[in-house]
Amino acid sequence: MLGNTTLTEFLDGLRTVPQHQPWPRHLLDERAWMDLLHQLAESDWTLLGLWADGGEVHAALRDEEDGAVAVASLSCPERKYPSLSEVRPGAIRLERALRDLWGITPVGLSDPRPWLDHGRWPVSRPLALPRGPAPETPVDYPFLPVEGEALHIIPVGPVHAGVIEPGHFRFTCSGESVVRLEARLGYTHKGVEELMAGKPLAEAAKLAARLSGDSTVAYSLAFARAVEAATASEAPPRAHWLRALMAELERIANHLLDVGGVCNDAAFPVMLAHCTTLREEVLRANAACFGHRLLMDRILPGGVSHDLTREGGATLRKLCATLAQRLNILVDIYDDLPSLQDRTVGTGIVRPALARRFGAGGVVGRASMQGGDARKAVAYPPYDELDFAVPTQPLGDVNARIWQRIEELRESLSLVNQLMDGMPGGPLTRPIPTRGGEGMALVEGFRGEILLWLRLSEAGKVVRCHPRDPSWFQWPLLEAAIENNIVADFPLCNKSFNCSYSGVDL
Amino acid sequence: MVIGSAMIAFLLLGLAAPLGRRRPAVAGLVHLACLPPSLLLLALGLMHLAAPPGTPPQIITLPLGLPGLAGHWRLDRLSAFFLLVVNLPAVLAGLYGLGYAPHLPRPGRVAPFLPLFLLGMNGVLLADDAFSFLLAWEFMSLTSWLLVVADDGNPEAGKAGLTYLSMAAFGGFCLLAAFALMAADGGSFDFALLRAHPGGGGGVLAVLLVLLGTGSKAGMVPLHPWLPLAHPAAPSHASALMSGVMTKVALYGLIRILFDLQPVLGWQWGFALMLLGAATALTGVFYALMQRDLKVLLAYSTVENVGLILVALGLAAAFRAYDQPALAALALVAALYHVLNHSLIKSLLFLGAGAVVSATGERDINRLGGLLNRMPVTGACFLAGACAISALPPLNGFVSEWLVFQSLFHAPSLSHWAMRFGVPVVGVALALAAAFAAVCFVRAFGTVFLGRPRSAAAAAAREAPLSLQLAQVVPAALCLGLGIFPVLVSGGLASVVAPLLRVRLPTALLGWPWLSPIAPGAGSYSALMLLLTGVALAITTVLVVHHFGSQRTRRAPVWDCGTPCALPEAQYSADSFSQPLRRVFGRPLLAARELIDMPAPGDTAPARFRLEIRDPLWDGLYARLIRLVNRLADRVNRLQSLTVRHYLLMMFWTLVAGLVIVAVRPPL
Amino acid sequence: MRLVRLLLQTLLKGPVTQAPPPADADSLAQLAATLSARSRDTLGRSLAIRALDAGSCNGCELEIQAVCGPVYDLERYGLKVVASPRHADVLLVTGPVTRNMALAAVRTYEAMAAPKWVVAMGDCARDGGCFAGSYAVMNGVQELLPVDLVIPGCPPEPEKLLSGLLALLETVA
Amino acid sequence: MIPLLWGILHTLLVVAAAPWATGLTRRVKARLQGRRGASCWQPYRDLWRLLQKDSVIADSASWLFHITPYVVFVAVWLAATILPTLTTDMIMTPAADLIALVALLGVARFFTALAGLDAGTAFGGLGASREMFIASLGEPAMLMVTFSLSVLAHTTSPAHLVEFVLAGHVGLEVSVGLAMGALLMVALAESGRIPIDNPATHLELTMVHEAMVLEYSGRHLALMEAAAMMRQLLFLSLIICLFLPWGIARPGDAAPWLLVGLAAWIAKVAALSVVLAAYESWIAKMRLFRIADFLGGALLLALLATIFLYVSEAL
Repeated sequence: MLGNTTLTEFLDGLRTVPQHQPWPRHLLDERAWMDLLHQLAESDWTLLGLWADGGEVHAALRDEEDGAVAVASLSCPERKYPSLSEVRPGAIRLERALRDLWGITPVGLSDPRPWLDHGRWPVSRPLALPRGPAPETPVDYPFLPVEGEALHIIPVGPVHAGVIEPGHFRFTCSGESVVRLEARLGYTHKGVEELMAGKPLAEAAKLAARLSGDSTVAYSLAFARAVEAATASEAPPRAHWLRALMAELERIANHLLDVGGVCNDAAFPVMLAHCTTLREEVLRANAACFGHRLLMDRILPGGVSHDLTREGGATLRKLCATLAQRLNILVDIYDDLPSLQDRTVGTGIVRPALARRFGAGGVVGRASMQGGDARKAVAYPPYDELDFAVPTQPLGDVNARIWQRIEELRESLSLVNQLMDGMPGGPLTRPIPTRGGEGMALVEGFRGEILLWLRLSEAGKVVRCHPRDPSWFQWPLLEAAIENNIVADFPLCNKSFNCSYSGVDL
Repeated sequence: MVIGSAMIAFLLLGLAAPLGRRRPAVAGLVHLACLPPSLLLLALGLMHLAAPPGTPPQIITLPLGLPGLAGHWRLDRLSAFFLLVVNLPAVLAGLYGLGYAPHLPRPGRVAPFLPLFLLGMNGVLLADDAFSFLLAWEFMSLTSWLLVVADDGNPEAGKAGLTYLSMAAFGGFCLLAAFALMAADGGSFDFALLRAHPGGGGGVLAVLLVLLGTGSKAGMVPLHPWLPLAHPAAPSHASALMSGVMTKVALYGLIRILFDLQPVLGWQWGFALMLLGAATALTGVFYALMQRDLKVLLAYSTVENVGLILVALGLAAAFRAYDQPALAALALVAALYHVLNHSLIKSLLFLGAGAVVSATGERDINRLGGLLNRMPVTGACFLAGACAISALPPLNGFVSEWLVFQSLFHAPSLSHWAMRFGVPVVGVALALAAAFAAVCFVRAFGTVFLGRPRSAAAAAAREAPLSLQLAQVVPAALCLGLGIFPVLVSGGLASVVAPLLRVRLPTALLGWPWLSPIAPGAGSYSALMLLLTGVALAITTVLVVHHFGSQRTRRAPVWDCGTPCALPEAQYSADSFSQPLRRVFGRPLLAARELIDMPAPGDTAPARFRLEIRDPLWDGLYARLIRLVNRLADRVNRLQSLTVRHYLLMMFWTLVAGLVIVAVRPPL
Repeated sequence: MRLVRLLLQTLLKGPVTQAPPPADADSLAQLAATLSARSRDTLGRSLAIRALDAGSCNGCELEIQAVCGPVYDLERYGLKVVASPRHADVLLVTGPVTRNMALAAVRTYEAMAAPKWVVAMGDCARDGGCFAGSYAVMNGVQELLPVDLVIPGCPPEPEKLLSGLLALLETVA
Repeated sequence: MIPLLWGILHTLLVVAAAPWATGLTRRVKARLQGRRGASCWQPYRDLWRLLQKDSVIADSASWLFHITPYVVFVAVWLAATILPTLTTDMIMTPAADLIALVALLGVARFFTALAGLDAGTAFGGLGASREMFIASLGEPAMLMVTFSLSVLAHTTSPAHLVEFVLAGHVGLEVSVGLAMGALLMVALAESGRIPIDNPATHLELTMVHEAMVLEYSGRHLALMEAAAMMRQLLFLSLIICLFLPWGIARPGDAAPWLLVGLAAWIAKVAALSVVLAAYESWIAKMRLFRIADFLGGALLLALLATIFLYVSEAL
């Protein structure tokens, strides 16, 4: 069994679920699951996601050699299953969340602490049937141990000094030197998965668009694609192109803010001011062309809600031209400014091996030599027809992550132009047939690859929907990036990661 | 007469105290009984200082001592000033001991030696011949050693005692040899005769030996390592006397010999003293900054202040050699002012530390915290001491530091290039030391008295008893007084210095509220005016704020970013506080290394932090010396079996023998 | 130096800041109703804002950042976002207030010095928005804190946010 | 009587003008970022607002926390009154010199740092530790600048230094340039500006001064903020006094000269504020431990200035 088996070979012959699209889902028994664990230890298949549905645990995997994607499922009537965390540390937090929400125990998970459940909900195991009783007292969360004399603790958050999302970071330090950093999240847990269950598609799409406000296009797209997969339908071509256009506009707006934000955290506000101004132009163009600054609720299952008018197209072309020109000035300034480079170069290094181990994608992964990009790997339309590169950086420091964003910005600007040039005509939506099924989508958001899996009832309602944010696999790396850095450099590292809280907390 | 009775009182007290060793209350009484003689000597010193200029020194000759050598005792202005320096803290220590000594683990081992220790120190100040001087000096060493080892349950104290004893023996021998050399040239042990033949002096070697002898006692780098071991090991009021006073007695020896008995020295000596002082100040304060033990921290801070005084003395010596007596007088006044200030401040701080230690049983500042709320008087007094030693106006520490900087900044273009480069470099060192001292005491006061308690003992601390409080309030008030009326003090000091340098420093060229020692336009300082203006501004501020602003105040939990965290570790520790400086300066000076073992993300194993600090001086010099001595000791196997008492006896007899040899040797 | 050139250009071209929107009439009415019962303090044209994300999707935060940017330039009105609730007059809450954030939200409010105001920003903060009814949320800020002003929208546009805050400034100043 | 009145006027001027200088710097920085920015008078409104607010004090804080804002404000105010801004003929001239000025700022810093530690929060300690770390290098550099100037002018009194410079005793000298460079570097550090500290930061973990005052509110915060503004003005004034003193009235000058002095001072403060804003827009904040190199460099410059003077005097 071991050796250079491909994922497809490995899963071949196992029972397959009929209505799972577009990738196969295989049903594993306990022994096959154990074989999978052993195989994972040998192979470098990427763990794409891990979630539960009723009494089943699903693990989505991808073989990077041939790009094959598959879901492995294990039925666990005793509400426990062998943990993946040993072979894929990226699974640790997913499994902790799974235990909190579904009450399914990952056997062999070394971390017994809850993750999303802070002990403040009126229920426990909210997604399990039956739900558990409310805890009597909030969880007394033990942080990981640190040994050493006269260390001090800096508890930061969930209410931060800046305008950012809530999360708790606990530094154990000797003066400025960080001995351990641990993040505790879950503060923005809104119970989206539970809210989505039983909702009609339109309402569920609205929730999907609000999983993470900065990735609203990407999540809407992922939701729409998953629904379309589950119902074996397809959006019209123009909708595909408009969706890609919105996705690239979202990427541009967010990357601009991040580049400026990192510089601002190094106390160079001029860059942020210019980046914010540019971003504002993008948002206003969004509002002018599609009617919403952040493009919320513009992508729906079956198509898109707004068309791009001729004037809108002209606006966007002009926007791209000015953006490209003004971005170049800002890039030159960043490149020229030793005081700024001194802050970013060599700070917050993520080693490529570690990024690979956690299966981190997106800006964080690509800045550490990881090449994955769903637009290329999955090549969903219209990206299969577009010409673009997926840049990577070798060094994995803050500087690399800034350059990664700059280069992605340039690619996106070129993509917007290509999309304007090749935009096909035709209808905007196609009705979604009312039928059941299981669908999965992989979509590249500005942070990285979003996975969204859902199961629809025959009545066309959402039974279970699991969105997996790219930050699940990026957050843990932040705890390693702080190594050999001082407390004062953490905001820079954190900003350069810019992981999602809301998307991860669900 | 007065002197004699006071001395005898000390002696009797020392001898009588063991009678009551089984009763702790007696220890308190012995301390109480130390007060009258100390007060007497204090008054004597003050009276002599207040006498009109030109009053001759009082000289007493007692038929004590070696055959053919009477004991000479003499009270001049320098001695009188140091009587003040010694006996003011002695009074405080006595007062403090009254409430403190009975609660010591072994009060019977402290009470007899404190009066004898005072006797020794006063004796050094008044001695007017080498024999009496050395006798008193060794007496002071031995009694202080006994105080160091008073707590025999503590193995650290034993080690500290042994180190101290060897260093004291070394210092004693150096002084002995120095006097022998001086006497060989000057023809007599009598200081009066030495004084009469200036320049006779035994030359370079004698001065070097004096420097080693007194420097080792004062804590001069590199002879300081015993000091931070020994001073903190003694009971706190004895620590106060050792750190605040005994180091000053050692400096008295240096001043007496360099400025009175051996006044003809080249500028090189001043230069060397300056550099040594600068090194001492920097080393002391830097080590103080790294300490966790409150008393060790204070002891290292003593090393720093001794360094500052040495710089001023070096400047004075250099100016004198360049024939600029006015500036020499300024520097010497600065040195003496700081001697007085430091004796008070350090006593205050050690007494405060003692109150903290006895209230909590904790010397590690990383385990204290929040004491200001529970020990308000001790806390306020310690704050005053911390401000004073950090040279903050309007307290006294600033005045002496101001004077030192003035004498440094107004050093004219000294003719030798070494001085031209040396003076600014020493300036940098002093400025750094002053800044570090502030960091050190923010750290010390902040971790001990502010924040939240870091241990149960700190949370349960209670304010010290009344006599302990009184013994802290008095020096705190004096710190303020000596800071606000600097002209009065410097005027008195000018009269102390005048006979030595034959020039009277005008300290208030602009009138009495302004300390203006150099020239009317050259920089002046008036604490009183600053204070009054400050008070006026403060009143204005308070009135404005309260008239125009809201006056409501509400108590609320600390702002914790939304996560209540009651852990005491969620505030800076003392080590963390000084880590930035440790990181910048610690690598070269302490070979400090931080070893961090951070597990990978998701790994639940503990992260580990270890700090490696070594003292390069100890490793490089003393450790080798110890190895050498051990090898020698192996050879002289027989001596190894002796007890400490035998060693002491041997030391004493060697001393006496040496004196006898020198005494009977015919003058060359 | 490109930077020097850019700085000079910026200076010569003048600010990109747009003209201020009028204080929102709805907000003014709403404030008049909520604040009339309380004493109106005169703080001058200056307000410090503490933003509190009580479980928003980050959309509102993006618009707050936009309002702080040069185009809207919150600071020119004497409004600024501050680091500590101790320094703040206004608690600007976004999100439906998740149960996991409830304690932190209350503590933040408690940490502020009086006089203080609470502004609920966005539809979620008003009543939970599309997250209302979940086991994990409190369905809006008013369940937890006294709300003085609601600025609706998902997320509210910068002009809307700005005119709401200006209304607050005019009412309390 | 007249000197006393001028003295009082001068004392009020330094406290009254400080928020304006800060407001001007902020305004220019805003313009350089393409913003309109708040008016130069906004800091007054901010201070007024803070004064009106109640004060919240942490449970664990001691009495030190209450008095620190007053101590800090008065110490900085006192330091600011020592400097001759309008005329060198001041009552406070003989009361304190530059050494005392450094020490008064030291008092303010000492108490600010203690107040940072008082509430027992991690951030307070963080700020206090960093502040004292920066000061431990900045203060010596400042003293060495004083040293070199006193070697030059044989005085440590700022008023007499001004008179010395105004009398034309100083040409364009290398050592003066070095001392000025050192003072500029120290001024940035001591008044908490970029590249040492960012007065506008919203990141707890990078703060220095802000972290120490994170617990303050209401009138206490107003005093701390006003003191910080005054400290910035003080350093601008110090640079003006020592290196650009032209326009300051001298003893014996008629009263109108004082108005000239006032106008000159305001113009120079405005010009320096603009320069400061431009410099801050041009540079990013340093890494924390790079500050040691920066201020070590300042110390070295000041030391070189002194040695140059000694050597050149001997030539």
